[in-house]
Amino acid sequence: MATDTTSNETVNRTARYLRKAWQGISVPLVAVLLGLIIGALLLLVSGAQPLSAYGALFEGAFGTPAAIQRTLEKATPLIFAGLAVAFAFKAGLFNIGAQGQLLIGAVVAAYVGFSIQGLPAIIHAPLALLIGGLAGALYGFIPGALKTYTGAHEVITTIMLNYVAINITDYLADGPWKDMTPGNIVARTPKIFPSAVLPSLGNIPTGFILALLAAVVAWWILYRTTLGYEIRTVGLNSSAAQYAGIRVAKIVILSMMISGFLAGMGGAVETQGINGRFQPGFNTGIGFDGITIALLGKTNPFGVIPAALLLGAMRAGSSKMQFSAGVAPEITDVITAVILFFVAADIIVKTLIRQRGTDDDKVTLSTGWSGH
Amino acid sequence: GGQKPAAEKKCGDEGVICIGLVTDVGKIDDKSFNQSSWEGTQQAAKEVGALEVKYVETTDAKDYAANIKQFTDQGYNIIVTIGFGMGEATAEAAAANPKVHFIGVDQFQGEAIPNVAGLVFHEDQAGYLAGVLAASMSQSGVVASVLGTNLVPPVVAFNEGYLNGARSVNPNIKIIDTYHPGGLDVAFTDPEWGATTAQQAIDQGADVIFGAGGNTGNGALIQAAGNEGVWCIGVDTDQWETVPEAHPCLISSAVKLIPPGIVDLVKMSKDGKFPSGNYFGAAGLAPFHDHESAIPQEVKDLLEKTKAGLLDGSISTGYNPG
Amino acid sequence: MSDRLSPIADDAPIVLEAKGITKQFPGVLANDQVDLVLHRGEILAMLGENGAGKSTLMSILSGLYTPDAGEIWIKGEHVTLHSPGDAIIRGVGMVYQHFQLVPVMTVAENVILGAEVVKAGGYIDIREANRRVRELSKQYGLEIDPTAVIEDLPVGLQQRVEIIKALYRQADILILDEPTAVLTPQESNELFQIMHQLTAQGVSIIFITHKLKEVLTVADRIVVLRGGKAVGTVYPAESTEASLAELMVGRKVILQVDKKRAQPGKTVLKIENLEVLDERKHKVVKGLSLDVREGEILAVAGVQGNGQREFVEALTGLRPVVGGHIFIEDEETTHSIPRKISELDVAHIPEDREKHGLVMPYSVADNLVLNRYFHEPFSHRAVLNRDAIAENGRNLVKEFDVRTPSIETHAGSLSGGNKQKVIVARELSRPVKLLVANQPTRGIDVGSIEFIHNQIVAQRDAGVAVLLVSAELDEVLSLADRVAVMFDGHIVKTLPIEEATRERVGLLMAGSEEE
Amino acid sequence: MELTAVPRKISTNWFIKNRWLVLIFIIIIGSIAYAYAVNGRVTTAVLASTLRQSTPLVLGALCGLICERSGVINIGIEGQMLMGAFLAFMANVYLGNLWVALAIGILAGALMGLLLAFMSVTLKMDQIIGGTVINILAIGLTGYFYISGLTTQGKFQPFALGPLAEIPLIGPVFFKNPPITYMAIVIVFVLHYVLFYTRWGLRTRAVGEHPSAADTVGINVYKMRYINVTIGGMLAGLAGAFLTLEGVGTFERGMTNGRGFLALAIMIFGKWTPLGAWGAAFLFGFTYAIQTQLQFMGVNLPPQFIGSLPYILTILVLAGFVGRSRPPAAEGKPYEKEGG
Ligand SMILES: Nc1ncnc2c1ncn2[C@@H]1O[C@H](COP(=O)(O)OP(=O)(O)OP(=O)(O)O)[C@@H](O)[C@H]1O
Ligand SMILES: Nc1ncnc2c1ncn2[C@@H]1O[C@H](COP(=O)(O)OP(=O)(O)OP(=O)(O)O)[C@@H](O)[C@H]1O
Ligand SMILES: [Mg+2]
Ligand SMILES: [Mg+2]
Repeated sequence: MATDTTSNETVNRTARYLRKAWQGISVPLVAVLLGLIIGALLLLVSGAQPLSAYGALFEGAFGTPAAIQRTLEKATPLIFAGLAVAFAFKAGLFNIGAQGQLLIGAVVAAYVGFSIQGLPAIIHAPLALLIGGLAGALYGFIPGALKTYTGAHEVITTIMLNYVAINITDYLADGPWKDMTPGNIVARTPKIFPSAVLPSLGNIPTGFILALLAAVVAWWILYRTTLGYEIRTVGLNSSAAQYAGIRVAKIVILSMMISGFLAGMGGAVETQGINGRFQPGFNTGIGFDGITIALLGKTNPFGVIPAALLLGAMRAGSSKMQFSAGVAPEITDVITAVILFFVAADIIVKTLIRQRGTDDDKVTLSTGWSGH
Repeated sequence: GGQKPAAEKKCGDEGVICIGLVTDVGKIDDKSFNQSSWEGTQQAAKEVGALEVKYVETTDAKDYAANIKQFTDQGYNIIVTIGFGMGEATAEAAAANPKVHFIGVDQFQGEAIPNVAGLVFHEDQAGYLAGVLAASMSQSGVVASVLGTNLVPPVVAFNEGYLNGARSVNPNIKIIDTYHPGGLDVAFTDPEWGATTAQQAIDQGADVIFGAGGNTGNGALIQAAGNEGVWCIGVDTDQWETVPEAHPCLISSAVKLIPPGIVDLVKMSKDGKFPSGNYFGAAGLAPFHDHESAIPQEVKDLLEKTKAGLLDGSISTGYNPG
Repeated sequence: MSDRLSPIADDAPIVLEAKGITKQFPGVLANDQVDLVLHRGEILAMLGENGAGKSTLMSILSGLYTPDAGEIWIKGEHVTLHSPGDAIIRGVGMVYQHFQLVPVMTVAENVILGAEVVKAGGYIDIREANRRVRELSKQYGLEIDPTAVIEDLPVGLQQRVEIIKALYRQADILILDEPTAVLTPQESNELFQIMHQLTAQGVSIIFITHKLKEVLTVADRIVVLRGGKAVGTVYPAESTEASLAELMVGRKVILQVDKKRAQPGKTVLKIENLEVLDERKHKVVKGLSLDVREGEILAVAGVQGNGQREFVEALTGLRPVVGGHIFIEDEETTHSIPRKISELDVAHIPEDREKHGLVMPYSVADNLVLNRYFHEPFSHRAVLNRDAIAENGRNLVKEFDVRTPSIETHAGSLSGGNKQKVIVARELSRPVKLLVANQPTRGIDVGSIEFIHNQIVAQRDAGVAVLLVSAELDEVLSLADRVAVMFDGHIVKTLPIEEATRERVGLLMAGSEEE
Repeated sequence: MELTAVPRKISTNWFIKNRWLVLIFIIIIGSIAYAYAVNGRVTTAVLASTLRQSTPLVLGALCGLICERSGVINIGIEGQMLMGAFLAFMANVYLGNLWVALAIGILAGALMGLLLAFMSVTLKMDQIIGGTVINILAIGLTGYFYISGLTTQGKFQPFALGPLAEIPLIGPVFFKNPPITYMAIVIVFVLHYVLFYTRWGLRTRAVGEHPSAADTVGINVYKMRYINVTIGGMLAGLAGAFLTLEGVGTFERGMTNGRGFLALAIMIFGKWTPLGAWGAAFLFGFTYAIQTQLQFMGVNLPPQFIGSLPYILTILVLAGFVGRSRPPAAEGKPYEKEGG
């Protein structure tokens, strides 16, 4: 059958690859465009100048090396949180608790950072990261174990544990781990030692590189290891997983722990790379953004990265937008919602750009709710 | 927000005054300290003839430094930063921009930095006066306070002052005080909690409610207004202006006068007399407004006496930070 | 059973007529210019391979699908059916291949759903509904408890509910899509009696099945579909199983399994006094004992619902055992987890292929390693080897003749027969000592059945111990070397195949005592 | 052949099956009676607070419940509540009539419900994403368009229901409330009745459990989902209106503060039944009220400890007593009318 010459086949394959790549990015691109257009309409309605607003937004996000750095800094925890939520989705778990796991990771990394003195940076920083991640994993273990052993639904328990995490960290920052520097009345931990700080490589935060790495590792685990095969099997059909000899309980707990680990790492990176300490109120909302990002990225670890960059850029640029164009930052939320809408409702976009697509990449989290 | 430049001059030029304001996490129109700081800043700008006056709202606490930088990059020479949370970012920005004057609202200065003035207030004193007023007005012998989170020192100061002030009038008074149990991010934006907590206190006999916690406290004030025979006391600014729904019960507010403090400091900056370290703004009670006649003269006298005592140090609020 | 050897019903008036029905699905022409006529009081059987387009045609007649072309005439009237509701008011009732019952609701609730009789404020008088269901069930001899919850009922009774549903709506054209696929012979016979009773009362029935015997006994007329086209109308009197099979598949099919005498070796599986509970904690396997030796097929025959499902699940580690012992070779596996049992070279073709057997969104290739992904060469040190998995997929697809566009195709989009082949391929392509096959050919066309049966026999001949669980008496009798009859949670009798006559096994299955 | 399945005797088995719930219920009633005997005023205050705090939660939970019963997951309750709260407030500001404002709040919720229905039924979008879109959109829109400094004429005030309000404990708690609280209680029972005793309820549950079964008996699945999800949105809008028109009287950005998500948890906790949700919301409101009361009593714990109480208690109750609950089988899955 294959009578084509080899070179012909290569061309064909390249063409097919390019077409596939275009199919992959065309919908998100058009969705972003539509998001910006609808945002512009709202801006016009409210009497603002869309072009100058977007100009400032873009400048604030990418205009200078420092701006780019801020975008990357914003994107970093979002990647971690997005990965955490996406990873759990793959196991059929809806982890609304990334926020709590992230907080715990952040405060514990701070503790490791300020309480241990004299370690070389090469050990101290990774140690704090690791322990922060593990703390998140431990916090993720709770809903996982509750689900397997008592049947308590993870959506409830993770929501509850978010509140508890806020309280725990607030208490620690205002109590036993409070910064006792004379004159300080603020609830916060002491500054971490320089050896625990994650530096920036030029304008690129180390944390961002770690986040990219985490995405690769998460993807690799999910799609290239037997563990990932088990996780996805449990997520898609837990009866078949059981039939195949997979220990569903173990996988559920482990998935929640890996998810928690990723979120905890996100918190630790925040502490060590940006804040330099834990302070209540400094890590707000990231876990919930993680849900948005996981969904924008179609629960694919690699999809999470552009999604987080998009959100990070809007967050980074919005103060410039307010400064230069007087536009309130909330408009970026509206734009985000519209983009998410069009990414998910890809029928609309595909009709717009006359693309005949397969249903393969349609986001469905059918097991994300009722679970097992 | 802000005003357009009038002339060809621009910020950073010799003799040009540009004032920037960075809010704490929250909005410029929070009916609370962000808002009154902005009002004070605008007023100060007018008085010193500033070329530009602008604000940037902080949406993420990690952006404090970046938001300040927006202004220093543009050559702004006076920057108002709001809230104790920004203290650190302000100090760092001050070190990097020694020529810029920073006014840190609510930022207690442990060590003086030459170009930073912490505009701080004796919230405990304002709270003390509110406590005296509350205890004096209470018929039931039960008063309450509905507060933002205890993580925020000024809130604690207000409350401690309030407790001791009330006890100074009636040692046996029953005081119900409650802090919002959620985290920092919701503690000041949960009026529903404020309202229901106030009602729970009222149902147990409280007849004066001190609402101190941004919108959370405002919820308590509005709730109190719906109950016959219950008074309420606002906080930070004169809430007669900001929460009209509370008029039926609002006898006063424990205020810290942020706007005049900012105006003073801006003027001093212009005159080359910018102070460093802590600059205490005035704190006390707002007018009684329509309830003037409802307050007995002896209560008014007592308040005057207490105020004097607090000023000369003969009365201590009992609040001890740290 | 049928004494109508001539097409008498052909003279009866036509109640339903389809002309040139065409239905295109993405990539498949499911129905291609199909014509169909149904007479009053007639039982019309439809035959065809898996994927021939039978269900599609019936779904069109019942208003679920809209045809791309063609006309439907019901009782002399040209109709356009926009929804099942349109068909229902014209007297067309359909019992779908996959039952359309709400599992958590009661029989009565399911029956009245969509045709509720309500009082003021939309209030449903459920007592009244129960009474009407009882009435109907008495009238047609379809005994059922209206207050039972569907998910607690055996499939045979669920099907009864479907029929009552149609009768409740006063259907006089009844379409039954593979009604006997999940029924035991006894249940099937009861169904046929009911069908005759209904046709006697003027109801017309279209009846789809893969079981050629049934067609010959109950149908008045037979229509065969192949590749979406109606390829012929024949009468039972002039047909044989072989001729029907050939018409269906387009080639000769060997219906009788051709096998040599068994050469049993040592005992592989030994079960002693096994006790297992069902979901509702009732003991449904009550002291079951049996053993299977290498090189033989032991068939467990029994009416469904006598504990077979729970028994197999316990045997394969999917369900806890509360009493007794299971030994596989010398190893006790009574409380072992599925992985351990599977690693003892026990293959398992599960009863519920959608639930246990396949991960629908996975590719065919991934499904083909579902219980071996952790082995070399499919993975090395916990890292998957995609190439090995793909190659395994290509080989098995070819070897087992799985009809799929590619190995990357989602298993969920395969037809039922091909899904089953994927499972069979997976289970038989590895070293096997014991093969546990539960209802391995349910709902599958004769061509595929032939293939799977041959595979099972080939395994036996290679020395594998085979435990076949089937409600299909024909399958049991043609495959088994020994027949163990299960009733009420235990094995009442084990017979060598020579002594296992259809009548004797049938009686034992029905619970009658011997001796 | 066995013809009769083992029937489920719901009435008699119910108490045994739910023995833990029953036990908890008895303990709670007993404790309340005892507490009332010891300190009537505090008990009344705490229970009144319980009811108040449970009202937006139960309304939100009912929103989620009616959506999910028809097969559509709604995690956009938070956003729907926020929009309801915002528009009700704006209406109150500009129109000055609480009842009109209430209607507009409900209408706002209905529109948000319609949006979710459009996304999940017509566009067949993943429902979790649809809900998330609504949440972000609501935060963005209300945040962007809120103008501060607006004031209203006030909020709904409690009124007593005649002699009922005179009953000790129960009277002041249940029969001396503002209108939306009464409405919430009525809605709980109406919804329970509708869901389990009427044609509409039967069809709704069928659509949520097995849409193709419903379709094959002529029930329009899409229409049922559209209507139910829209009604759900109205309930969320009502919950939002409660916040601005009854609970507080004013609007604040993000003032729902996660109540929509709590509502979701409460819906699951209540096992997708209105009465169950009410009980769960009540339990939740109670822990909130108790947490405040502990502070009132000057219990010397950091507020953060007391603040965690409701959540830890919920987890414990859920893990220890309530256990597994089974959601409507078809929820989350867009219904595709194959070949249609
Ligand atoms: N909803 C659908 N979407 C796409 N293709 C479909 C759909 N339903 C059926 N088909 C296609 O139409 C063909 C006919 O399917 P149909 O279900 O009518 O077969 P069948 O004769 O009932 O088979 P079986 O004996 O297995 O029940 C199949 O090969 C399938 O590819
Ligand atoms: N959503 C769908 N998209 C594409 N094809 C479909 C879809 N649903 C069903 N099909 C096709 O319809 C055909 C028949 O489906 P059905 O579920 O009736 O299986 P079946 O062949 O009848 O098997 P069984 O009777 O064992 O269930 C299959 O060939 C399948 O490929
Ligand atoms: Mg079929
Ligand atoms: Mg079939």
